Amino acid sequence: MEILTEVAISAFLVISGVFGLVGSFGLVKLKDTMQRLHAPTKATTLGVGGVLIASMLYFLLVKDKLSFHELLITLFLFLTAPITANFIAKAYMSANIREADVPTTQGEKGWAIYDDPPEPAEQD
Amino acid sequence: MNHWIIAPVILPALLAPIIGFVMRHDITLARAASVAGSLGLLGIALGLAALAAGGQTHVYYLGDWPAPFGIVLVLDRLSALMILLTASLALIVLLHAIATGWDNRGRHFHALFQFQLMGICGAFLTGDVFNLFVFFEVLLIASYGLMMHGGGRDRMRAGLQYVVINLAGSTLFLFALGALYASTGTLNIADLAAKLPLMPVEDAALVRVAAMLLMIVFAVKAALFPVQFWLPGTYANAPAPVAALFAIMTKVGAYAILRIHTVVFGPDIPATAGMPDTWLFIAAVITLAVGAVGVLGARRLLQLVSFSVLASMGTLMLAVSMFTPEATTAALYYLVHSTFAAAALFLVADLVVERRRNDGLTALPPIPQNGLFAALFFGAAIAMAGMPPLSGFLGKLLVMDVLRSPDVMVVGWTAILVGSLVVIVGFARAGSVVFWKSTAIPADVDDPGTAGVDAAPAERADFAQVAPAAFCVAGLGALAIFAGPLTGFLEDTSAQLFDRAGYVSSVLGNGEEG
Amino acid sequence: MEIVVASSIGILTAGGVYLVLRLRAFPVILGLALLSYAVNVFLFASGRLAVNMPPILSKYGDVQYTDPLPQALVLTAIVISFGMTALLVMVALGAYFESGSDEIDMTEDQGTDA
Amino acid sequence: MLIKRLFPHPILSVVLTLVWLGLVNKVTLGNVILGGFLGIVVPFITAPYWPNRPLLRNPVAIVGYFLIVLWDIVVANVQVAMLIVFKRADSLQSKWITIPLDLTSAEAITVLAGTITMTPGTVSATLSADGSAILVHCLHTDDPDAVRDEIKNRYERRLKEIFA
Amino acid sequence: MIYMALYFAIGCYGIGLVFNLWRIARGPDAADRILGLDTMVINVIALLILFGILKGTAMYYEAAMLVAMVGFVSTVAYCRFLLRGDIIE
Amino acid sequence: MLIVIALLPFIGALVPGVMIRAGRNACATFTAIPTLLALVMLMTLAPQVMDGGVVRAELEWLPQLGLSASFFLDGLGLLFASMILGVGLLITLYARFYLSGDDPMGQFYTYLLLFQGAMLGIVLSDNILLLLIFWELTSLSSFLLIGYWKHLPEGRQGARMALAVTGSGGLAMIAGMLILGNIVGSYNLTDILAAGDLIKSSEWYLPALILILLGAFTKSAQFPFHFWLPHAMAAPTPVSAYLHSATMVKAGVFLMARMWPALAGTDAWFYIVATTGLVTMVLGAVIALFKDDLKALLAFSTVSHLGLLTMLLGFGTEAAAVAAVFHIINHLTFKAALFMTAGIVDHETHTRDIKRLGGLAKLMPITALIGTVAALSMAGIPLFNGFLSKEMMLEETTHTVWWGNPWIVPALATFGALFSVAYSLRFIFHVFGGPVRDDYPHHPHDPPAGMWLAPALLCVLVVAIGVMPFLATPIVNMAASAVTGVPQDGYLKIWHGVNPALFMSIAAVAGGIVLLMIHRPLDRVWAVMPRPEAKNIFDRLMGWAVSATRWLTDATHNGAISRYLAIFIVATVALGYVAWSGGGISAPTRELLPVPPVVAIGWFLLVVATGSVVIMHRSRFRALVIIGIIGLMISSGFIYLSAPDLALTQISVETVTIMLLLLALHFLPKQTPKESGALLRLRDGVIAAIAGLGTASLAYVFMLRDIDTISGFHLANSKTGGGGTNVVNVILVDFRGYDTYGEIIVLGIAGLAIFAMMDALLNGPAARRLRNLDLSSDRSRDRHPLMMVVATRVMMPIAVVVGVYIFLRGHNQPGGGFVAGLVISIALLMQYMASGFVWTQRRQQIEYHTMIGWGVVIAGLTGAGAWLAGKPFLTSGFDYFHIPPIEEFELATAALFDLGVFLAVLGSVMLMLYSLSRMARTAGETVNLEPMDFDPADRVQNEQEAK
Ligand code: NA
Ligand code: NA
Repeated sequence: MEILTEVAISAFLVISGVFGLVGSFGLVKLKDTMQRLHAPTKATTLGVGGVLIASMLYFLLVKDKLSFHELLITLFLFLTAPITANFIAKAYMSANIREADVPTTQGEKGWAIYDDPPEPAEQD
Repeated sequence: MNHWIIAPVILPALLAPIIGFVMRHDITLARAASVAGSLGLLGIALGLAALAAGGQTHVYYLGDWPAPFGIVLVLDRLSALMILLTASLALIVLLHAIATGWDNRGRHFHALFQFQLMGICGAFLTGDVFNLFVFFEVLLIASYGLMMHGGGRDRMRAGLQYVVINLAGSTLFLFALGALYASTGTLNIADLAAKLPLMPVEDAALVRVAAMLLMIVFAVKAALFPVQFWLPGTYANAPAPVAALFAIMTKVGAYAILRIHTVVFGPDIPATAGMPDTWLFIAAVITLAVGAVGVLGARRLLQLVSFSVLASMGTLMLAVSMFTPEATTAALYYLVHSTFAAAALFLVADLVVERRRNDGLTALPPIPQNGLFAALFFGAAIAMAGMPPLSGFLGKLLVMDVLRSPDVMVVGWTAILVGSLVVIVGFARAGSVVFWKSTAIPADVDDPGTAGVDAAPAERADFAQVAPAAFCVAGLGALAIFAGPLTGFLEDTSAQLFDRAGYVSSVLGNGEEG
Repeated sequence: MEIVVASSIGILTAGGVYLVLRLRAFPVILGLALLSYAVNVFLFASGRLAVNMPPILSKYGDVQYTDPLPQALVLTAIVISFGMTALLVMVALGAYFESGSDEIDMTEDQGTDA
Repeated sequence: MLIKRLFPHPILSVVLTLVWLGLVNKVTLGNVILGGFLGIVVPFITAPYWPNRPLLRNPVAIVGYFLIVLWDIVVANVQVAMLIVFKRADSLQSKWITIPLDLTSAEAITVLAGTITMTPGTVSATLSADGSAILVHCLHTDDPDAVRDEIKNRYERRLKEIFA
Repeated sequence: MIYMALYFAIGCYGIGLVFNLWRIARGPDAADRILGLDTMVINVIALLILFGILKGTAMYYEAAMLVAMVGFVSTVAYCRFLLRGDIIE
Repeated sequence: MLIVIALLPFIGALVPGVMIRAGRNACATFTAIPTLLALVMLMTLAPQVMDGGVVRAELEWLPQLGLSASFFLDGLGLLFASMILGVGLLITLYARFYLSGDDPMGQFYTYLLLFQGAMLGIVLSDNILLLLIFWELTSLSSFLLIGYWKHLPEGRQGARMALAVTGSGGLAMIAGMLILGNIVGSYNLTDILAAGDLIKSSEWYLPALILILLGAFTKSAQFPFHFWLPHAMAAPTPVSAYLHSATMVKAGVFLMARMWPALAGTDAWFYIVATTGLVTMVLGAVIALFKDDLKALLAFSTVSHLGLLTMLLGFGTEAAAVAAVFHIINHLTFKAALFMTAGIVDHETHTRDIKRLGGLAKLMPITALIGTVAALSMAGIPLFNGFLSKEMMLEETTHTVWWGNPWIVPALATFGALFSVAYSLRFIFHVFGGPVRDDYPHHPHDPPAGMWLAPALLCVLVVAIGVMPFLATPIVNMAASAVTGVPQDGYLKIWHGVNPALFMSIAAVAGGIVLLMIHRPLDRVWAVMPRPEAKNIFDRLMGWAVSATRWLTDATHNGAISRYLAIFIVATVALGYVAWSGGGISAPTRELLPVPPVVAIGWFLLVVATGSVVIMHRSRFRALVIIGIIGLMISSGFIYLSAPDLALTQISVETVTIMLLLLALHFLPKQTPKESGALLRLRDGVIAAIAGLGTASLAYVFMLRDIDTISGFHLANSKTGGGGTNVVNVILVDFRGYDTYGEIIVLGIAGLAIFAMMDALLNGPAARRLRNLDLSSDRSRDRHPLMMVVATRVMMPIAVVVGVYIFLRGHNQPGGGFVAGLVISIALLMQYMASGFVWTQRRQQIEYHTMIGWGVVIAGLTGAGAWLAGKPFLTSGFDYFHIPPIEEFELATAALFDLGVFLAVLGSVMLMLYSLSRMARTAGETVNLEPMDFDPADRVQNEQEAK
């Protein structure tokens, strides 16, 4: 049982380490900013996620202490990571990509960073 | 334990937020509260001075923790004197600011003013070096606000410099405190005073650095060479009443040197022997010279006054650098004198500059009540320059008298005497241009040099506007007349300051007294 | 570890000093921020270094703690320097708006008055 | 109505109570009471910042959606890691894809965009100015339309069920 | 075994930090730097948790949570600055 | 009584300013009354002094310094006091008629009485410090008198010059007097006069002598300090008459006479004093002859006579001293009369230029008579008093050997006397003699009696003493005894027999007449002769000094704060090194902690990041991003090194700081221009490197050495005495809660000050610049993106819960009010970033001002609450409570204090943001009323409406 615990925890740690490293490595290797934007999601999701699961398991199984606050960090990262990626993408696009370089919205208005929002509906 | 000891800190600390946050839309109410608070502070200061005059060192153990583990306030003659000085000056400056309407030229003057008083009083009362840092910061940040009160181009730019230089000073303060704690393991002044004499000089390198860095920090506040550069620009560009209040700020630096480098790092302690005094003396001489040169070379009235403050700090620190009870007595007398002299000059200069609508040392059409202002300026100037019959001359004599030891006499006396000569000539030139030469200009001449000056004639000053400045000048006379009794008190004050053992046992003792 | 901390203090100080000596308000602010880091670490280090001995009292047994006092001092210092920095930023902005330049020296003002 | 005013966001209240318990990391009666108290008070205080809260139609579907996304994350992670490590950087075929939206709730659109980003290989870059489409950047694909359809089918369809 | 794995993971994230630094220093676009910093924050969070396991204490946890929170806010702020200039208009 | 006499003029000085409203006569009368009163009182004391007694009075003043208000009246003092008061009375009378209706008479009499009081003080002081005070007062009050006609540039310049010269002498004298006091051990004049031998044998004698003489010489216009006196003639004539006959210039002579027993009689005294006097006498006389301005002529004659007196005192013999005393009296009488005469001439003819005068004897006979009598006395013609004392002087010179040469002094003295005769006669003949002219600027006649009465009275004295010298004998003896300290009972007479002095006198008179006759050609020679003009030199010197000081000030205090800081840092490092090298350091006691690889990586990141900030600082945004690394690494380091609280605080503060910097950078230039040259950068780099090395070495040194600290107490008492297990937090809110109280006040003030500054900016000229700022170019179009808004809506409540959590656990675990305040601030900031400031602000229930106020007040009142329990400020209380079924919990007043901290922090941060955002709105930022740019739900609504 103990060895199983150790293996499980170690596996999570190793996996998380690998994905974390790959995420950062992608930052260096990939050639284009938009491509690089894909890399850190690995660190955020499987990387940190793996560490947090390992931590929960470790405290539960080795230290005999039920610990679930790690879930909060996960929750937080899942909430925030898309927003940061979205912002970084927009920051990059607004400076480096013209509207003509990307496909159209297929709607009336253009993409939000290039086009003003529609007039809001009248309230009365 | 006497709770009144902390009152000079708590009263403004509670009043300021109420003024700043509750009364911020009603200037009349704010004025009333501010004046009431300053009056209250003066009353408390008088009471504390009476208490301290008894000769006991009163200790207030904050949070009821024993020293050196908690923070203590220490009320002795010196701190009581400084508090009283602060309270008196504050009331004068406040009345001037209200009467001239300065307080209404920007927001939050009164709240910042009260916070400023809190910081100053806190710095004078504390018995803990880190707490001294904290209250330095309180008084500094309030001073930033006051210095830039009303805004304007030059004031903001000079203010930026003032802030930057003081932030550098604060950083250095922390470095010094780090080195101090690292080498002594304590922050309490009395505890330090108890530990330092036991420290062999073979193991004192670190604490010596701490002492020296602290000295530089205080020197920045006291505007001593080579860290005096900030003062003229700051004082000359601050609102004049604020500059008058700042007269006490340089004294905070002087006080800190007196307190820390007498009680903790006295020149008679092996670990720090011969270190602070030598450098302080040299710095003081050069400061005096720089100030005097500046007075003669000034282009603007407020600049001239600012440089004269610098010169007075040099003179003051000359006496401080002797680190003997006698010299400290002289230093304290000069300190009290120069505080009021600087304030008087700034207040008078304010009245004049406001009416001339020009700060330059040039002849402009005479202002109403030219003679009255000339007289006030003359009085304040001779006090600052150290001419009789006001207190400056006695202060100068006292300081010269303690610089008697042969190794400092020639340099010290020369600095003081030549310095005063230059200052006298500078003031004479300035006064002659501003008040005399102006009378040669008919008021109605359309001089191109005065273009841009508002056509409306300057208002006559009413009693309330002149009274604070006049009171200051009169006070300088009173300081001269009552020099004997005052110096008697100051002698006791320095004796108590130099009674290191008494201080240590009062603070670190069983704490039942006070 | 000590040499790591000491050298960090030194490098932060050096960087801070260099930037503080620049001629524009913004780098000076950055420099003061670096100096503030440096001094915070310096003050912290005056309690000596310890790993995994936080001064949080434990119910169990005879545990060693690092010196808590410098930590408290640094906390105070951090907060104060934050307030100062905020004010400095505002002053710098004010000076910039009033004069149209964010130069920190006032040398060009000489001789224009008098 | 009183209930609604007291519990402007009932689900949020539950979440916050759980968050509290997660923070203190132990479940005691005192903490449950305190957590519950916060669960009521905090949404009440913050209610002005969240006007027009959405109705969640199918809470069970939420769990299902969550599990699917979790699984997709794991799978996609591995795929993208392979791309990063083993594929030559300049041989990646990145594409921009427009995904027209049927969703009209701001919350739903946000969850969709978040899902797209969290599943490696795609990043939602921007919305259209009227919220009618998402611009997605795809790290490596031969068939952009397939990606679009998968997103619409796998995620958007489920979200439409959850959000009213 | 757990310790080996721990050190391995710590090593991975440590090296990751250097990669992030490279990206921050190199750029070329401001967005790249922000991305690098954001990733660095994630890596630091992971490292903090790993140290928590290593030392057997929950002491590092709050810090990790706070880092996550402020990391998000500052990344958004940096981006908003690039996008709009005024971050809170 | 003596004290009353000394103070009377000062008290009287208060009156004229008031009485001028009652008219000019009243004003003059009320000036005369105190003078007269003082004179009368003095006379009541005179008999006692004449009998050889000394009147004393003493008032304690500043005993610590040895300064007391002690006065004494001896023969010398009585003589001078009578002169001062007597002439003062005459001047008061004269001035009443001399001053015109436009002159502010009240001021004049005020200054006059002040001056009179100062002079009186000098001659009555029995304490040299007191004497110094009066001495300086004469400089000051004469400054006011000389500059009385302030609209005249000559008046102002003359006043300043007099002040500069006599003031500097006075300062030197201060030093001299202090040395004297040092030697004797007392500043009491009587003691000092009795200690002449001690003084003269002291090694400090010479410096003291020189310094004191500097004071005397400058005051008495001795060469080379004589030049100020003629320029002081710009004063109204009554002033000249008073200052330059009886008083001010005599002060120096008085001082030499006064100090005679203590200082005179040495070689040094003789060579310095006598030589200076001799040179001055001759020089003054020569110049006087060539002055066309009546008052200038008299001024230089005064210089000459002062030189004479100085020389006599310098001889150091008793006989010479007697002669000096006698001449003091005589000079007073004729010179005051002459000045008044000159004043009358000026007043009547509207000119003082001798070349435009002549023939006045017929038009103003009374004036002419007075002037002639006085001038003849000045020339030293027998039967006038000037003759007597000059004879005595010449007699003394014949006994004087100078540097082994017996001829030089008498010869030069005769030479001087010769010129003296010449200019005196010129005064008579060129003004009153000759034919009446018709080109006077104003047609003259004798003035009203009020004006000539005073000089006439003096002329009576001139003749009386000249004819009956025995009248003056007792007075001269009395004063001379006081000077020499030895009773004098000589007898003054007209005829001394045929002696060398007589021949010298005859030679002088004869030569003088010849000189006058060849005056015209001589004048032409004089006019073309090159000679140094002292005033020009002085002016140039002053001008040079002013420009030099101005240059120096401008060059050093030039507003170059980067230089100030460089000096500051260099000085700090240098002094720190000096301090360090003065002490030793013990051997290390601590083992080095190991450095795990990941720590090394963190260090590497920190180093690279710091370097990058420095290198890339000119790109401001980039520097801000990189600074984020530094903050992150330092926070991590704090955690690793057992300081979790620090880490939490550091990371949250750093975030808020970066927000503020970003907000500011929005308005500022985005790039720093490259301004400093390579050399400057190298200099700064070197300074920086040394500073860094310094701090690093210090830190390294102390980290290797253990010490005992006071914190053992904190660890031991945190739980039992403070009720918390997080010792750092207990220190913050309890042990050192007072620090924290100050700290939140700093924050509160920062908020206030920022708000006040913003307000000033928006109401000043800067607002225009702000409004014209174009910040909108090239910006993304989505301001409040939907995703961000939604995420914030979820995160904000969570962040609030986290904030509460961090707040509540602070006392026992890392956290506390400060971090909680920042967390909530950050949560609100998120909301601001998502939905904009205005929209969020409208949903704000509490004003930030109020929040800061509450925070500070709550913290303060919590601290003050301890007073109710009779405990000191900030004494905390805590207890554990157990209400089943809830587990035991703790309540502590420290938590309330921490709440104050929380509120103050939150309020300050938000007020800062508010201020910056208000500026942005002034700069043209538009306001949004909706939380997001566009709600897609509206799209549906629009479509439906379209259908
Ligand atoms: Na704190
Ligand atoms: Na994705």
